Amino acid sequence: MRTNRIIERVLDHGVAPLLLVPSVILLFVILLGPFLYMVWTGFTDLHYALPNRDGAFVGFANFRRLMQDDPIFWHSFWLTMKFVFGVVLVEFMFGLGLALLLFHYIKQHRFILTLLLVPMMLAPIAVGLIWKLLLSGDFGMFTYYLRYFGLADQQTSILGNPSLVMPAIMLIDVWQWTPFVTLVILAGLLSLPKEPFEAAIMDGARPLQIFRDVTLPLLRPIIALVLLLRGIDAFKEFDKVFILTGGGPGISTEMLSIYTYRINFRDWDLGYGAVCAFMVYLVVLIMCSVFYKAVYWNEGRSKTVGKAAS
Amino acid sequence: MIGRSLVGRFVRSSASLAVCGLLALQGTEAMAWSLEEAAAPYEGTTIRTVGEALPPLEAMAKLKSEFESRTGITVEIEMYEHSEAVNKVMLDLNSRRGRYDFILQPHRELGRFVANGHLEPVERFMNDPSLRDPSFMPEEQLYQGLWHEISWYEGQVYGFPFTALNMYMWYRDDLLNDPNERAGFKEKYGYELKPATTWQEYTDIAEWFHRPDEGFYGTALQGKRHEALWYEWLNFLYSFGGDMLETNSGSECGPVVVNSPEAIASLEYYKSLLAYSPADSLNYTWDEVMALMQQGKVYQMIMWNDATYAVAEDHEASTVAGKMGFDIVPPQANGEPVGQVEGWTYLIPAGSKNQEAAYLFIQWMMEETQQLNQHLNGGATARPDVYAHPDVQAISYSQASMDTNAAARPKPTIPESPQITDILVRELSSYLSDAKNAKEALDDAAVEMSELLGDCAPLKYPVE
Amino acid sequence: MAMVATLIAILILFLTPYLWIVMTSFKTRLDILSDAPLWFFTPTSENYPTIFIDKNYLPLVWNSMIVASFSTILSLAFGTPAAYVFARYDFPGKEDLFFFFLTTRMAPPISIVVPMFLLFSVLGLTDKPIAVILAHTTFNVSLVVWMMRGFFADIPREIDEAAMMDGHTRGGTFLRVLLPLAAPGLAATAVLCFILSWNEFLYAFILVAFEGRTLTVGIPGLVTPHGTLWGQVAAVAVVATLPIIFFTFLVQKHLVRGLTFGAVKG
Amino acid sequence: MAVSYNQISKVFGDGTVALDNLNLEFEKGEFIVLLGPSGSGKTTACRILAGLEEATGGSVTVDDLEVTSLPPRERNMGMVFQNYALYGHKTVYENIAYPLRIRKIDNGNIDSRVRAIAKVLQIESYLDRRPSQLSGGQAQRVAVARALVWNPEICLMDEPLSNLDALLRLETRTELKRLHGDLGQTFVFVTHDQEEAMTLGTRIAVLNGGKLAQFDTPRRVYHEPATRFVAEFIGRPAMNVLDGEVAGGVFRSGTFELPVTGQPNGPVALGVRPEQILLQEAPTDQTVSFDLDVLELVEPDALMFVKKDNTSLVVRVMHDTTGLDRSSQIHLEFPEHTRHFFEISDGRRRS
Repeated sequence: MRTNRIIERVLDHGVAPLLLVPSVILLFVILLGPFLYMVWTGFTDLHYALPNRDGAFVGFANFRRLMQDDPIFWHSFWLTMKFVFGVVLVEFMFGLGLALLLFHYIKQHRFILTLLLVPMMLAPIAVGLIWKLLLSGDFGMFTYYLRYFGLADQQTSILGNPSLVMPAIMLIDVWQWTPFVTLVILAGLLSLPKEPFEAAIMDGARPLQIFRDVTLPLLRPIIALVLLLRGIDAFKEFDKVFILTGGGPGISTEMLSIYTYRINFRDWDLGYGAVCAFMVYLVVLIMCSVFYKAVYWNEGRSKTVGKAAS
Repeated sequence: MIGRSLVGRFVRSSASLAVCGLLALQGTEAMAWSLEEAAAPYEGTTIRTVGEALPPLEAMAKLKSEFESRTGITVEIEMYEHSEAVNKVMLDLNSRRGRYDFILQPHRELGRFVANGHLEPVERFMNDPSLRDPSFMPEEQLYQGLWHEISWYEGQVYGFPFTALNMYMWYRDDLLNDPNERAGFKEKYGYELKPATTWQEYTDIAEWFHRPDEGFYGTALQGKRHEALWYEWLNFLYSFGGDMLETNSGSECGPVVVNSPEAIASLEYYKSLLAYSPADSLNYTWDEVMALMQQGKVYQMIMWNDATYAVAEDHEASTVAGKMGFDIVPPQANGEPVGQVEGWTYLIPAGSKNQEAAYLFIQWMMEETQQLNQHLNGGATARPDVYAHPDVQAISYSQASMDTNAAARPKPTIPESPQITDILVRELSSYLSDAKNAKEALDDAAVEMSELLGDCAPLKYPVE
Repeated sequence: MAMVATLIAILILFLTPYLWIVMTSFKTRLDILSDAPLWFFTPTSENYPTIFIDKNYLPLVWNSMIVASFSTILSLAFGTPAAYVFARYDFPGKEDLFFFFLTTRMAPPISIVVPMFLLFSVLGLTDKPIAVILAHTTFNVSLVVWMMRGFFADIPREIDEAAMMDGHTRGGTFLRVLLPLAAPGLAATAVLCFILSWNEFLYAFILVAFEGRTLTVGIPGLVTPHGTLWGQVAAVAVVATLPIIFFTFLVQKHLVRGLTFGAVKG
Repeated sequence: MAVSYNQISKVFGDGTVALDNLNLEFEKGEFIVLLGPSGSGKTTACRILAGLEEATGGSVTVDDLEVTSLPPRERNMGMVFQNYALYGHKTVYENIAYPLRIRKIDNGNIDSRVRAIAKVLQIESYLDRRPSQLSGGQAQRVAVARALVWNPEICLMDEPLSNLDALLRLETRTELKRLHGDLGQTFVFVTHDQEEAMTLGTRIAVLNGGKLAQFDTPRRVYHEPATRFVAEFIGRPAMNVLDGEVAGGVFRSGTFELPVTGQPNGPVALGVRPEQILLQEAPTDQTVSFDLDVLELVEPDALMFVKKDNTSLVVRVMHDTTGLDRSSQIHLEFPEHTRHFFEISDGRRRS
């Protein structure tokens, strides 16, 4: 009771940012703690499998190995970059198109949306298995029809072919996450004010011009957000690829997450794994920061927090 | 190369056998040993284990109630998929929290555990008359080669085989005996159709039966980037006279020989079989090839003993049950047979608080009755007497499995061995997908292995 | 009309794989592995009882439910007050802190999960559902903060003030007035959190004990060396999506509005 | 004194000065209007009394009890917001009942009080509706009912009528006046509309730039504006104020000249309300002649915008204006008692 009153007093007197404290503490303890431990591990030789590797300090040895002596990491790195940019771009274009298409029908047919969301509701690990079945060369429905319509020959193995497997994985990701992009952009479209569109029509703009000059600029913040969220998650893509190919054939689908998984959970080379992970984090962080600042969507939002004028 | 497999071990085993024999004779209390009495101090405890969710473990889950009712010790079993089971154990051991009282692990993990002090040697329990069942004599009752391969490390015994897995040749016996096929084959190749005894014959047979337009294939390779690929290739590697490291036991480190001319030849030969394997082979593990065999789409393959039952005997799941034949893989050039074995072993973590109770359970599980039950339910026992049992002998694949066990070739169990596996899987897969040629792939693997192992493992076949 | 046709075509394209899974869950193993895709077959219902009763996967559904529900509730409990602060107050470094919340999503889970396992070991929380609930909570909090901020910003300030004039404390205002008003956004956020937690694999696998395994952790167990049990995999996948589809249907009215993240109105 | 602002200042975080040393005291039972243009600080003054805003200096007391840092709920005040701030997720009934529920009044009591206030405000038939189903006027009444239902000592209203259409505004205004008469609570009413202020307030506090310009009854604010600002802000059309100079008993502004008495020589501003200027048929020695520029008929009145060279005036008359047109000559008389004089320097009224 007493503490309640103290908290109330605190809140009453405008120190309400203290409400942030629980969530910040949670993040610091549960996430930042382990994160810092991971960063520290990166400076040690900690290895769970090999004897006498108990986590002695080794300075930047792991970093040096990463930068100078690990072609597979850099292969994975560029592969992941291609994957992220590829899927996010395609998902964005598909998602935007689908959202515009749905925009006119959504009011009457909301259930369409729920149906569309089904791929996104499946666990990624289940998605991996489902597509493994669909793409199987022997009894896969998808492969069967590809062959049936002459798009592939009897010898084609989608997941076994180094040049086909990555596009296939990207397509699966597009299948799973385009609905999410559609959903968010659709939400944005529905919340746009009508006036600018009416004004543009009165100004004599044609549909395509309206789209380019009014819709896209107004949607900019939400597009930025969805690109950001998808980009971050695409970077972490693991479950599907792991189930589908395990990184193979060869290293043709060895994305960063798969590679880090091997370092950590196959080799148990935690010191080096930490450095790999930290590198990934750094790259994502830098890219997102640059993107965030570039789009600057917080500029618009701080307005809502303005003072009540007299 | 040949002599190192069994003989040396027999000598060591005999020595410890003598010690145990002495113990057994020591006094009357040993004679009066009973499980109930031995377990009395541990009544009420709960022991927990973890392993791969497979029929042998499921069989154990069914068997354990008898042990529980006799001893008052509760056994809890956690079943996971293969790599999950390994990861769970790794994390548990390294955090030293001792959740598991005994573990079931593939023996390639052994070196890691021992080197980091995670395991309790079982000799202590075996020498304790209050725990040791005098009728349990692993020195006589187990395939010695297998036991040493699977459960020993650097001369210390850490447990007993849970499953003794091995690979041998599977073929379609019904087609082999089809008069038309036999006649046609003889006409084309000039000799009688029979189970392959050389790799040339293996290729001829695969070629003969390879009819992709009819959806039937000469063989099926496990070409996905996955451990399955490595295990399968080992059969070829050994048979071609190659190896990964030049050592005398799994716990030793030695020169890297994985890029020997024999190894390269074996890999090139392995890839040549892709021509008689389905298009999707680079996407297969044991899972898919078994499904293909069950559907009757493949003539022959090299496959695991613990998967045999579901194809050869299970009429529900398999269209070819009762139509299968089995034999050991083609031997080395000198005629010496060779077997690729892999085992899951019972181990007792050093952090366990109920080691004695765990030992009692393991010892009980190793009894013939339990072993027989497990074996008939899809297990792979390491006890010859179980193999000799009429029920087991009636199973179509028992002879092939026994032959393979007898020719068991040790493979590295040093701490780095899982990493070696990972390197090789990657390089084999690179070769299969045409990213490298065989020599490049094995050279790259050899260099990486040598760097990983350090001074003890120079390259025997230098890479230029 | 052409638009509707396109839409329907796209919908079919998106749903076919799922439909196939539903069909697969009613097929026998031999039907699943047939050469040509079987669209018409004699359905069998055996996959469902086999997996959920014989293999005892039913408790896994319950575990998933516990983990997803509690982590969703906790994420909202931690995240909404923070979102409220971001929507209503100004303080130095606010936007940076806001961005910090997002950065918590960027850490590669594969490397965080081992230290997190050690942390929970030290805290004595491993193998308890609370461990994975907390883990899921941490990565969903950022989502809640980002989504709910926009929602609170959309509610006029006067509502807060009216509530305070009516006699509420600030806390009371937030709990009794703002939260109910933000219900649509809360619903959309909750659905997303629930989906993410329900489907998460790695943390759930590493941090939770065997008894507390979630449905996703159970799925790889169906890929056995004796063959992938496709019918059972499909049955699990179907059952795993049912609660989410149900949940989504419940809140579909709010879902679209709920996902604007308040970003557009700015 | 019942309610008192003592040297209240408010500076916002961005440096904006909303209130500058405000002193204001009034009795319980009054209908106080805070009047001023936007940015004058009137809303801030109201919110500081409510406790929604904390003053950066000074104190507020109610019944000699200092309330400056009390949270709103401990101040015994109700408030009506400009946009009504009704809870969209509750029915009208629950909106009104809400303050009572928070105060843990028992259900029977709540019901009788809600129905009573609903009867007073004539919203009994809407009690089951949601706010989104109400018209502006109805919503406004609900907001008032919510503010008054629990009988707070003071009812604050922040521009409550500004979102209503013109006719409704007039009606509601009258009703508020009656309500105040019936209930006898203290009302504090914020507006920028001087007409509302004049009709409603028992006293009006006119604010300008965060300072109190005048605090007095409507009548005195109208007839004796304390500053030029108040003079110009009160009354429509606004008071004519001419900057000029007195020299030898004559006020001059451009070519406009008017004899004045009792004013010393020097610069001064002369103010005359449009409705107090007399229109004469023919020029006399009391009149000044102008040209008619624009004539607006606001029946029954007429607004005349007249010019004399550079000097413009607005005149409001009730005369029949037929026959007048642009460029007609107009003869205007400025009776002595209607003249206001303000200092040029600071705008203060000359007594």
